[in-house]
Amino acid sequence: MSTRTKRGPDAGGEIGDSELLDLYRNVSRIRALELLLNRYIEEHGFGGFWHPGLGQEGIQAGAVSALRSDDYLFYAHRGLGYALAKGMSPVTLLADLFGRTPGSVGGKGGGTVHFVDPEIGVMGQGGTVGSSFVLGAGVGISAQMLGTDKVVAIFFGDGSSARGTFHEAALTASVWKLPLVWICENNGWAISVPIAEQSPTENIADRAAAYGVPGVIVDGQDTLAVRAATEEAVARARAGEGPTLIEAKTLRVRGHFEGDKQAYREDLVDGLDVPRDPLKILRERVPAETADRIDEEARAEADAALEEVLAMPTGGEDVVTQGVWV
Amino acid sequence: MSTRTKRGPDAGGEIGDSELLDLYRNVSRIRALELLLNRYIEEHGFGGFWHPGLGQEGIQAGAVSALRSDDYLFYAHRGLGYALAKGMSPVTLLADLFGRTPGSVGGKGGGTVHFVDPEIGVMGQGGTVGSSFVLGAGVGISAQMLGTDKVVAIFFGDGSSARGTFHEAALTASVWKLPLVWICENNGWAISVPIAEQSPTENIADRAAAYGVPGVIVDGQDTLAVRAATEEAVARARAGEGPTLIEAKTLRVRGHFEGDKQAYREDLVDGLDVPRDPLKILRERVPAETADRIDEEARAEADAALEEVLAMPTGGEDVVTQGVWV
Amino acid sequence: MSVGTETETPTLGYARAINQALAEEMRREERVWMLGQDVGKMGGVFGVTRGLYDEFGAGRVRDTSLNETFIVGAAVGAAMAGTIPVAELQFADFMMIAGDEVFHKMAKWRYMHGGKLSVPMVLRLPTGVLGGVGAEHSQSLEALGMHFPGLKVVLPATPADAKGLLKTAIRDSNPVLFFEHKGMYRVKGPVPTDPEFLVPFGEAAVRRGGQHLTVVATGLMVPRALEAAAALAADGIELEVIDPRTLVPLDMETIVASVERTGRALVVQEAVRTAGAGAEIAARIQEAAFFALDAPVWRLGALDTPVPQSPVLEQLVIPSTDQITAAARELVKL
Amino acid sequence: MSVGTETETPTLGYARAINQALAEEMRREERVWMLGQDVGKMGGVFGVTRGLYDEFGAGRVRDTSLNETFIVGAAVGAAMAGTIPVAELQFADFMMIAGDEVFHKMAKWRYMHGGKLSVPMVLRLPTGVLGGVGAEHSQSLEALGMHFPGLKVVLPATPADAKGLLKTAIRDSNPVLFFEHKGMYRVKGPVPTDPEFLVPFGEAAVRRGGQHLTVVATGLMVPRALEAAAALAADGIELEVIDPRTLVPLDMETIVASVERTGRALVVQEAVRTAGAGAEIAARIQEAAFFALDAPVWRLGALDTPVPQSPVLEQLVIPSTDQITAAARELVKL
Ligand SMILES: Cc1ncc(C[n+]2csc(CCOP(=O)(O)OP(=O)(O)O)c2C)c(N)n1
Ligand SMILES: Cc1ncc(C[n+]2csc(CCOP(=O)(O)OP(=O)(O)O)c2C)c(N)n1
Ligand SMILES: [Mg+2]
Ligand SMILES: [Mg+2]
Repeated sequence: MSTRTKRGPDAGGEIGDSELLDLYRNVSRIRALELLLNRYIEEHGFGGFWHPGLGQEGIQAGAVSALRSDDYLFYAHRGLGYALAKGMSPVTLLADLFGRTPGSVGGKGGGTVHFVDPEIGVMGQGGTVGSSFVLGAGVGISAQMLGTDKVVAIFFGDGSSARGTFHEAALTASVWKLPLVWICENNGWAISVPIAEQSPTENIADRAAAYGVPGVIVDGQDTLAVRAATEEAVARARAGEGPTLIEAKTLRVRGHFEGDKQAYREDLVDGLDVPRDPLKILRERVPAETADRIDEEARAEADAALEEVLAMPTGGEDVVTQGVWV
Repeated sequence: MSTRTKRGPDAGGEIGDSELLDLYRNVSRIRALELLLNRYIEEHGFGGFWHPGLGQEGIQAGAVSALRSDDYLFYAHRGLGYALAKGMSPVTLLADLFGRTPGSVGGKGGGTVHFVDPEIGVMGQGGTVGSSFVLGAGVGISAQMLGTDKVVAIFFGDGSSARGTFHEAALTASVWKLPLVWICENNGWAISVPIAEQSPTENIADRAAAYGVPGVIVDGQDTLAVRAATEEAVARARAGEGPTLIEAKTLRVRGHFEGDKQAYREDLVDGLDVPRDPLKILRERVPAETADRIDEEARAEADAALEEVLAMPTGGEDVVTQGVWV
Repeated sequence: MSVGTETETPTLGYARAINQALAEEMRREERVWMLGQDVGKMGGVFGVTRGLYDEFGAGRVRDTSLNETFIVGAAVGAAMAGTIPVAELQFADFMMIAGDEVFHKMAKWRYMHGGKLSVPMVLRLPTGVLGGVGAEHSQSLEALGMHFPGLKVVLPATPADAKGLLKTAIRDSNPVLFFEHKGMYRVKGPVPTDPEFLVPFGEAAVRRGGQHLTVVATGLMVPRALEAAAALAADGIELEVIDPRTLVPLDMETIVASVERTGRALVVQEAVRTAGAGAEIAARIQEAAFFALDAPVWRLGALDTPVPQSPVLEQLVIPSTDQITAAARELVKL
Repeated sequence: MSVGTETETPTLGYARAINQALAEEMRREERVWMLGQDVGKMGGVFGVTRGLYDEFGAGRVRDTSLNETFIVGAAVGAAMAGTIPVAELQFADFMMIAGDEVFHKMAKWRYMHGGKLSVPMVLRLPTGVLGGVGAEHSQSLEALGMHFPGLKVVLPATPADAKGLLKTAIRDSNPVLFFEHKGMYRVKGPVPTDPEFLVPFGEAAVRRGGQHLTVVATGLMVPRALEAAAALAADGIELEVIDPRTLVPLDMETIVASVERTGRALVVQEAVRTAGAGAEIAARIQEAAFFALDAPVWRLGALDTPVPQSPVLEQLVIPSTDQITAAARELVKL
């Protein structure tokens, strides 16, 4: 199995017009939430951690767009984009981020924000990054045993790829041909540690060969390329041919968490500027007026969601002990 | 970094006559202990686990012969050969195996037998296989920080290579260029699980590329070939160029532990016959009379050691609480 | 048991009882399956799962690689997605290798996700001293299960309980740590054959009645406490021996009611004494029954050392029948 | 503290006190070094190690990858081979990811090898609730350190203790778990500048004298217990507040002597109440001082739930000052 590289806007596969608009809409919706949260936290501060995903929206929306609505998703900690693209509402997601009772986890999940929606395969998140490798493999086993053809998408960062859980899961997932798609958002950093200090190889996908699975490198700023690579991997997984390791090259625009001073960083990005902005790149495929309208709707949706959420209650003693045991 | 294969008796590097005899002597001494323990356990049973290394003596003696006496050793659980070759006495090793107080660990180490001799770099063993990957890396850090040029040899089995600790240690050891030599004894089995069910790739060494280190495959029945491959890896580590992954192909002659019925196994080896016996292969390089004499001395040494050890005391309440804290 | 005819409660070994529970539950419910190192063709390093691979096949009895985080983590994931895995670690100690999976994911995933997911699985954990297997293969780590809310913790001390509690565990919708004592695998006892034989969680068993001292013991300490009780009965000292069977949930009612009668309590565990389950039980006894107590609650447990490898030294570390006898004799006189 | 002149005990934050201890010990002894995620250039996710990378360089202040088994395991290995590592996990909870390394290798390697090797290292563990960081970033897991013999367990509750205990830990030849409360990083207090200022292990601090009730509290519960004591003093109820500071070794003498005077004890911990350190302390108090006790030993600890993420819910789970006050008020009347 060798590592292939897909780059550039033309690497994207076929996509219908309405699917393209859906995709653009999701990138735009994620972006709107990112910018909104950035503004909110600047003005009000925040209890807990917010790991901004600004600039990585194209990976999240692009990859998820290749999944079926009943496929499973293990998202990473960088933003709300994964789950939004999978179909969760911004109101629920923000409610979870702000620890409100009407959120999907009722104020109980987190560290980094957790959310869940088993109906559409959103299976939650651990506070320890990289724990999804083994959990996701297990979901894949159930999917197989129950005779479904569901696929499990597992997002993670370059830093998280160093976890031993990746190795332990990947060896067996490959031998058992589990229906997994690993999507690494390589943004070049694990908090303050640059990729060159974390990885002896240039690419995370270079590790695929060790596990006998295809390794695919894709331009993470190019939403359609990510989508195309994921489609191929999903098809492979669904056909019972086992996992694929996709590495989407991107960069971390903001700090690790909002508030991170990034004194350790020399290649600081200026403010909210997104180099090779995935939204702009995808926009080229969409009529300008349509894109403007979608952007406007996305902003309105985000603003309304936040307003709704900030009025929601945080629970009290009645909820705090619920849900420990069945 | 690509994986290279070295096979056959001529793959061995240069070796002087007296070194050759030393090497033969160690293979023979390990073999004598193996056969002695086999006989003893058949006749008397055994409390605890004995994992016979019959047939793997050439890897253990060959690789260790490439180390300096002050280099570090993390041995695996399969036999006493590693530590014997490093310079520990058979009396001490058997005393540890039988849990006697005069052994190096005084009856306290084990599960699989532990032994230790910091003077000659024998750093002990954990009961959880594969734990030596991270510990050994740490020893390598100290060796570097203290300005020595000592190297750390870490033995492990094909099964143990699946531990997440390998992945976690290997990534950083490679980036930090730690002075490590990983020696995988691939005997085709992790207890009852054959290599094909454990590993998606044919060779364990195929994983080296993922860590940006050389991967070397060597015939584990050919003691000189193992020695030569290890010499090269040790030189590399000592020169500050980082770790090497050596995979020595061998086979498990006996059960996982002595007493294992091996009902799961189709390629059963008959009794104590060693296919492609490393002792016989190495013997071809040694004058027959010399070899006979060495074998005889080895048997005598083993017999005497066991007799001495069986007369040794197991400790009591005086020793049991000692050594928990300094 | 009459030879040749199947009675209601034939005599069976503790390991075979576990095997029977697994077989029965896998027959009853297709979604139940197993994974672990060597659980398949080999039937487990202790032979506990023998025959199951042949009956249920490689799809439902899965041999894994040497990857404890995978074994537990995959079980958690599978449980969330509709099947009921029974995972085995070869030694309970190896929980510490998969600590994030056991104590965080398995225990907390449900709570962290607002109760929207559940994790119906069992983790089988061969526990305790076996004779010569050393510090990382001999520990009794059940106390950890009590300190991480979300788990249930089971510790059978007889073959019947091994079977009945395991069947209950498999049918429970919560994640269960099932500590089976590997030193007791060959202990024999009557085991009901009724496929609906279930031992409920949270109901202690009074193994012997007595009025002078309540002894709370778990696992291997149950037979030792019963031996001590037999020895002391000769001197007219009557111990009441209570086996909680499950530590989460813990049947304090039975224990407290007993202590209120006897006025004295001794808690015995194989685990390291410091910060073990016995500390919790002792603390709760005196909280609930302080004014009924005539003497402090005493505890016996392993010395504050790792378990040494030598089978001789090992027995010096954990409580012996003689030590239980001596402690009980002293405590009733206080 | 007079501005501009360096006094013997200037006021310093808890995090800065830790930083000072690290800097002083690294200056004193070349073999001391650090490793952990982001401890280098960034100075740690909580800023605790700021400046050390600049002073000591990349060789002695090492940023690792996201690999907890490596961080702890490599520290153990390095310690066996002649250096003195101070490893940091970003959250104490992550010990469970490196459970084999912490609770087996770090704790037992010496014993398992007959005392022939030693493991002089410190594992720094930001512990406790911080406000909104959830179930796997907020736990108080010190009880585990007590249950695995071979470790020492430290839990400073003041900036001075944070500094003095860390310096002692680094000089100790045993492996030490150093639980620093991340919710207290900004708490300020007097901190001696004498580079030989060391706080010994195994000596509890009596934070406040009193004759009606002994309160044993650790970490964040120390200031809460002191607040409760202040509130109750107004009503003439005088609490004696004892902070053990180290759980291994544990200064039971001071605690028992106090209980023998007051006749009553309340143990308060932030950790989950069940099977926590408080259970051990309560069990020992009644073992040692039963006949001096006028009432049962009570415990306060976190509810039997994971720590919920919401900062509001989180505070409902761990003991509050009001709960301590109420429990103490009730207990003195029993
Ligand atoms: C097991 C574990 N170790 C450390 C952390 C703290 N942590 C959270 S995110 C992170 C860096 C992750 O880097 P990467 O995977 O590249 O994702 P990115 O933040 O760059 O999106 C770290 C170290 C954690 N949550 N879990
Ligand atoms: C972490 C851990 N898991 C499981 C075991 C039980 N165990 C001991 S040896 C072994 C198989 C090891 O296989 P391999 O590494 O190939 O070595 P071999 O026995 O073939 O020499 C297993 C599963 C253990 N000791 N430690
Ligand atoms: Mg990253
Ligand atoms: Mg093997």
